[in-house]
Amino acid sequence: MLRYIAKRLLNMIPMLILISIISFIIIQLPPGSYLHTMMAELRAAGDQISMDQIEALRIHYSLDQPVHIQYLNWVKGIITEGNFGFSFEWNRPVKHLIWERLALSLVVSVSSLLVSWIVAFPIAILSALKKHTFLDYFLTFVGFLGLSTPNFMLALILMYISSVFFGFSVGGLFSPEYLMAPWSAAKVVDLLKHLWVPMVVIGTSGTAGLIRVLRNNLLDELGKPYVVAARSKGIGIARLTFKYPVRIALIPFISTVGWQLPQMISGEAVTATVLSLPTAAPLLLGALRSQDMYLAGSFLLLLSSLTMIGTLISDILLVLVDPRIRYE
Amino acid sequence: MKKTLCVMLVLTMLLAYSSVTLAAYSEAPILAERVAAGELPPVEERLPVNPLVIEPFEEIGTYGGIVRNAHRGPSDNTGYYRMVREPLVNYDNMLVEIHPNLAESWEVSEDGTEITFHLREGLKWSDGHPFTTDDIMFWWEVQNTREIFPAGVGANWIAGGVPVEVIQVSDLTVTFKWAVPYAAFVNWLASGQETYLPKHYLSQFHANYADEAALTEMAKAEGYSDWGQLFVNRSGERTNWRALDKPTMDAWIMTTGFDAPILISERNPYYFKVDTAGNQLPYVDTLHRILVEDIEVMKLMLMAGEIDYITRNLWTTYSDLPMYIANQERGDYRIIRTHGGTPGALNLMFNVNYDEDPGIAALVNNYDFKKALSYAIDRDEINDVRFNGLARPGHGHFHYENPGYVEEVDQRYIEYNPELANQILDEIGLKERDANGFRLQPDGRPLTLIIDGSTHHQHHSAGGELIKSYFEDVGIRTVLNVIDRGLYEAKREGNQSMISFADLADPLIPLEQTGHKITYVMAPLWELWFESNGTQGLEPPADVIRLMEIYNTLAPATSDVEVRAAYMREIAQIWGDNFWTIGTVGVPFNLAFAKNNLRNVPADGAHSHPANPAIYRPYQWFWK
Amino acid sequence: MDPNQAAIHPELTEPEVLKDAEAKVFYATQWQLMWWKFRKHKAAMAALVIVVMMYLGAFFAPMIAPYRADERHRGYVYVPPQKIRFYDEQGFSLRPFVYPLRQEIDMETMQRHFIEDPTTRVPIHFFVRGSSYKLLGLFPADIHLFGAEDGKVFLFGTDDLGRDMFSRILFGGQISMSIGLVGVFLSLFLGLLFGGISGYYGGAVDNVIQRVIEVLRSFPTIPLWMALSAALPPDLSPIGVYMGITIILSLIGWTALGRQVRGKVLAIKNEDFVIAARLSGTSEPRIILSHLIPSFMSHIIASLTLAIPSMILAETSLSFLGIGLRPPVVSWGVMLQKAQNVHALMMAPWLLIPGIFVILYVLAFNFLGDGLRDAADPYGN
Amino acid sequence: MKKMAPDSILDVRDLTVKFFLDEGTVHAVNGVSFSVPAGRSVGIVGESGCGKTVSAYSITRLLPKTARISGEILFRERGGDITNITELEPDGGDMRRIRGKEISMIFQEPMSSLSPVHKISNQLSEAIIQFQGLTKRQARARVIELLQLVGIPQAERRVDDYPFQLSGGMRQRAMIAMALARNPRVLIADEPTTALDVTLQAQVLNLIRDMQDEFKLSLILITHDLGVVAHMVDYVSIMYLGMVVESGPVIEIFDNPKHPYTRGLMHSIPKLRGRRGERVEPIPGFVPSAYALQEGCPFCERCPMREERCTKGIPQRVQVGSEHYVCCHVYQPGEGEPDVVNA
Repeated sequence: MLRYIAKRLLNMIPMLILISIISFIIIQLPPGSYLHTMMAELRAAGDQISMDQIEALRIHYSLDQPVHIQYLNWVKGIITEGNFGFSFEWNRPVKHLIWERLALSLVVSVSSLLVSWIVAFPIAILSALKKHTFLDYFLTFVGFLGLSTPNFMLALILMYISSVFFGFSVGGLFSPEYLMAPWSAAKVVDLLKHLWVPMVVIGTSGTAGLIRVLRNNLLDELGKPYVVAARSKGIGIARLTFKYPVRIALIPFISTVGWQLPQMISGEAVTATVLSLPTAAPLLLGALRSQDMYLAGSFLLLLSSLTMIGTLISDILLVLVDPRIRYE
Repeated sequence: MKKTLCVMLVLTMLLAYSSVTLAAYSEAPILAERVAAGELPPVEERLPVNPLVIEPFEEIGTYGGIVRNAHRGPSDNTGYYRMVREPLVNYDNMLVEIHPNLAESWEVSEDGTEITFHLREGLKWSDGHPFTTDDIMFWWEVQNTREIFPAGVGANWIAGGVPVEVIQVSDLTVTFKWAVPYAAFVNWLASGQETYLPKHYLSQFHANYADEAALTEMAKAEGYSDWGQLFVNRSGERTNWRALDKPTMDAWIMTTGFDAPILISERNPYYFKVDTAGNQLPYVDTLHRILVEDIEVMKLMLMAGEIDYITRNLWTTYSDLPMYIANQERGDYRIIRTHGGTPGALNLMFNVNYDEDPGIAALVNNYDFKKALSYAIDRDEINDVRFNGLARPGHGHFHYENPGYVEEVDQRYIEYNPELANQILDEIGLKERDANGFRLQPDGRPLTLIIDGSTHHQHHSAGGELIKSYFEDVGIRTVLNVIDRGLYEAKREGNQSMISFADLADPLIPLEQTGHKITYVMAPLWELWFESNGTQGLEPPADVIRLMEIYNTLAPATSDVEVRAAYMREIAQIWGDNFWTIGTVGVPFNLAFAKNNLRNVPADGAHSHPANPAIYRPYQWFWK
Repeated sequence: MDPNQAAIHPELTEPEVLKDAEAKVFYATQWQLMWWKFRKHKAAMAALVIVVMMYLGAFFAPMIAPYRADERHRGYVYVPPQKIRFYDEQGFSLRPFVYPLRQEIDMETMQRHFIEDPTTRVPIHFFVRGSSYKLLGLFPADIHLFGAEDGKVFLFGTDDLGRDMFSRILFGGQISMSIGLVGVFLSLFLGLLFGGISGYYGGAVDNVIQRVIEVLRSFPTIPLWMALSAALPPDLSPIGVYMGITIILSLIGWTALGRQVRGKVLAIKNEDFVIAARLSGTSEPRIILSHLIPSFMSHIIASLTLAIPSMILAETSLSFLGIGLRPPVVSWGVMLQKAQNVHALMMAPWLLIPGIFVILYVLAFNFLGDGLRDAADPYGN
Repeated sequence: MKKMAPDSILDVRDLTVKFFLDEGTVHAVNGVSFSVPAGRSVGIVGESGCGKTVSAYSITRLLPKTARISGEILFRERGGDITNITELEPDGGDMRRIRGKEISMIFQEPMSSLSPVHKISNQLSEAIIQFQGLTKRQARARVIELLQLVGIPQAERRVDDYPFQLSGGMRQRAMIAMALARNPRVLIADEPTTALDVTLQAQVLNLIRDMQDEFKLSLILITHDLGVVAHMVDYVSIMYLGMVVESGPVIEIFDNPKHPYTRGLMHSIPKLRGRRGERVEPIPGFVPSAYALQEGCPFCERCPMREERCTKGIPQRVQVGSEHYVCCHVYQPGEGEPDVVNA
């Protein structure tokens, strides 16, 4: 087991290198650079900037160097000093900006993931056991409805409803009065009041997929001879369903956790933009827009690495729950 | 004449001063508590010898409360600056008169090259440290520090090719000496430019005063590459202009950062202004700026009553006006229309240096072609569908209330007359059409106009669709290309743009914002010629050279409104003769929102980007 | 072989009988079986009907739509969906009609009101002459399915420029519903190609392709799209942007299919008949392809069906972020861009109607895909 | 109280099973009757699809929900009471009490009949722990004992294996152990050797016979292989298309087969030996569809002795020996012994 994990970790190194290169290429792809954004902002503010100044800034930000040198410097900083570079737009080291946001992103994504699991699990089992009944169709329909509704639309509508009809303060994860307050029971309640919107929005889009995977797996398993064999021993249906088919149907389900994460983060990106959540995504999107390259690149790198770790975790879980893989 | 005005103003102030010194000053209850607890000296000792007396817009207010505002985070930092900044001198709320502020008085030398400011005596930073001309000298030192400003001092501090010379005359007197006459420097400062930094605090981060090796180490430890970046972070110079822990002269002291969920500012006990009853300002204890990244959320918050005052970010959302009005009762706010606005929304900037296609290049420089296109635009429809009829058709470089406004030039060729447009286009050799009915270039090649817009401006997309259809109605194939702001700027700079949309704001101050000169003509190669002092780019024609002369030397030399207005009319004429751009419509006002019981917010005010909303004097707003 | 013997060998004889040229019949029966099973799936059948109707609607958009997509109606900005009436105080009318609208702008509230005039009826006629168009891009015509000859009819209201939402939804469907198809076929191609190569050659090639797939799947898609679409040349024509977005969507979308194909190829590679083919010198890839396609076809169809809706959702998300298709191209995503603000929600909620079509389309395709997969599954039921 | 033959433990009477599917109604079992004397063994033999497995599943009520059962399956409880299994809820408490404890089953596919992700110990001890109230340790000891009993070497180690770690024969042995875990009185073995290699088949069959002796089991052996039943069972019922066409003591049937179908099967035995997974040596023609009930004798299409009357009316069961019954028009009362025409 340990050897397996070690091997997988070792495998991740070339992948991470590849990811960092792709991240860097991606942020270099669009024409222009942050300086153009800066010029646009200065112009909008009525200031002006001369060619000499632009050139000086280009040198100051090392934008005059070849791309591969910029890349190597960036990677060197990350490896040797944990320095992810400098954010032009925020005028701060990237590392000061990302961790808190990333943590909140994880909170929102993982809690959405949990929500979609909690919702998908009973629905899938119910609709598999009650296959081709009204309940099955209804639950499947509800699941698909969540999948079909574009995230941003759902987010906007829920935000609107919660503001106009329930009077909840909109946007963000806290009401203004709790934003700066220390943690307390009231603050948690307030967080939940806000968190439900992104959780529902992001969760619903993934739920349908989970329901489908689990339901189909379960239907496959329910027809397997070992279920009949277990019944022939006199074991009750509910008991054996949970002990055997559900357990086995969960195996491919677990393997989906890894690749659910990037989907959740993408879903979170759009939702967080609409809902103005202080998570990584809006910052990343803003950085991509303004070509704040190190900030954008670092986020891409870290988010993708998170996904790789997520995949690794789900593979390890898979090994733990499926002896067939373990003994291969 | 200006000088006399200043002296008179100072005299009035002195009179006001003498009348209030008789009464004892009052202070906010929370400060009184701190005084009682021995944490603060009494108010008399905190105020300068002669505090600035402010007459409230409506009435004497009461202390306390929080004013909630919203912003979009660090990139939106200028909004905070524009609300609290304290320049040496200040405009009134209509941008007409200049009042003393930190400077009690000032003089401009006869030749207009030397401007001398006399600081108020006994001014104190928010930490109680005295404010003197040392802080101005330190500021200038910082501007000239390469590690902090790698590109050197900003263009605004250079006139006639030579940077300003800052001369410390005494602790309270400082002179700005220019190589060429620059009387308008005072106007520029008054619109909101600060020229000081807390030397007693920031010198510890500057290598001229502290050990460079230690500073560098400190910078590295915090993730900065050099001490310059560290200084930028501590001073906010070049970035937010405000920074945590940095002493300030503002009415409120920032206690959380720009990236905090709420930027919270608490009252400055050493603030140097009092009302006419001798109450130390500000009235409001705390400012909140809530970080909201999405403007739609901001609107919802406003309408839910969660924002007490806002103008920035929502000031040009004209098409939402029906919604704001419909939700006024729920949000308990009033809508203030400030003068200024966006006289040119959706202006078509023709790139006169465009050179990728000689045929097109000739057309974008063809007066009659642009005249025809102008006739092809149905401005009434744009006004109706985009601005609910609130807009005003015209070419929109100047607000109609601007003294430099020339009606004939602004209203030239703005009638909707597609027949005439077609006739002109036929006449200038664009008679031949392709199978789809689109006009061909005289040499038979297809003719396609590409208009760039920026996603940053909400009209560019919807309004652009209208423009496209108007042009196609008269047979000009048009491609609309609304792109991200950075790309849009990169295209313009790279001389790749054929035509682009721009929204023009008019500061109402004649020739104040030199940066906006770009709005009169789009010509990247001419700009390059000016910026490279004639070594690169293309030499512009005489009209443009005259334009730049007015901008760079003639107008700055004088602060006489009449003279400047005359220059402005000349610019309008030059523009009219060349017809570089086509305007569509503009909205003569901007939007601001204030809670109904937030008082002393002026019902009328001018809107200018650098000055607004500080000229509405937030320090004398109060909750009634 | 003794013919009697053959007759009493039912299992063994089947392939013998079908050996020559009967393969088609064999597959056909497989398809028939699928169709037969599919038909039982009522939700999938309903979904099929909806999908077909939506595509027909888009296909015949110029005819069905009463107006052109870019046709503006002065004085009819933000008209709410109109009520189609058969009955009013003047009695019942077999021909549906609407009331003419008069716009009033309340200068106090800046609100536009559209006052119905119940004294006149604007009858809705079918097969009326209107603006001319080319049906299927070929046949000039000016007949529209319905229209109000003496007035205006806006089934779903109008947008901020006074354009008929109903007509725009139909035209927008042309783009939105084809971007999924084009994108899906491109990713199918990529998936088959790389999945096949990966499974067939194995070894280092497989390893590289698998790593690439893993890396592609690790990137959060939205930022990846953002960056890639920002890299599209800014001067691209609307059609160019359309193609670019499609390519980007499929560049990222092929990985899932690629993995499945690889697995299948690996499995088939070790089947007896492939080994036999290799020994007999037949081209191995050919054998694999000829066995892969039929045995995998149903699965491919099902997963393609499920991939199409995710393409359309991606398109709307991209357009929402302002990096997808851009006006004046009409797509559902572009239309929804106008609905993504509070103003639309409060003052003109009908701008969200394209969203209902997106939901309907995605929903229908999901049920369709479910039905297809169930039908294709030999062990189902 | 129903009446049963005094020595019977299980009496199946006129069992009919129909499946109501969307495609139509499948008449899987049409009036099957047989009885299992206590401690004896009964073989049910027939081609795939003849309804033998459905009959077996009916006894334990493990059929899918689409199945409708009628007729009687009488079971004599330990106390002597008689329960009609067809009247019980398929997954109700009474039925579950009978399953495993009274009647247990061995299935065709040992691999798929065991959960792939649970250890042998877990699957075998499950019912013991749940129903006999043994502790985990006691149950484990019992499982090892059972495994030893069914001849699994190194049972102490094997008990912690997963099914996929065992060989096919071992798996079937484990299945048998699982079926015997609660000392049932009736064991139904549904094609227990079909999935096994030839060499293993005999071993497993011998094991089943040994276990029958060991546990005093009444055995129902379901198979398509007439050869298998010859030395395994006391009585045999031959099924064709949902009906028992002939039944009787195994020696009687082998010595004196009456029904043409039985005869057909007998002829196929030598050829079939050793061919795994293959069906009975073909009898001319196809098995008719089970969707439509035949008007005449179900076998008449393929019957070498077909006569006019065979197409009209289903043949009655007639006694042709002391315990030997046959369903064939040829043997209807009043008819003489017909000529046997060998194909």
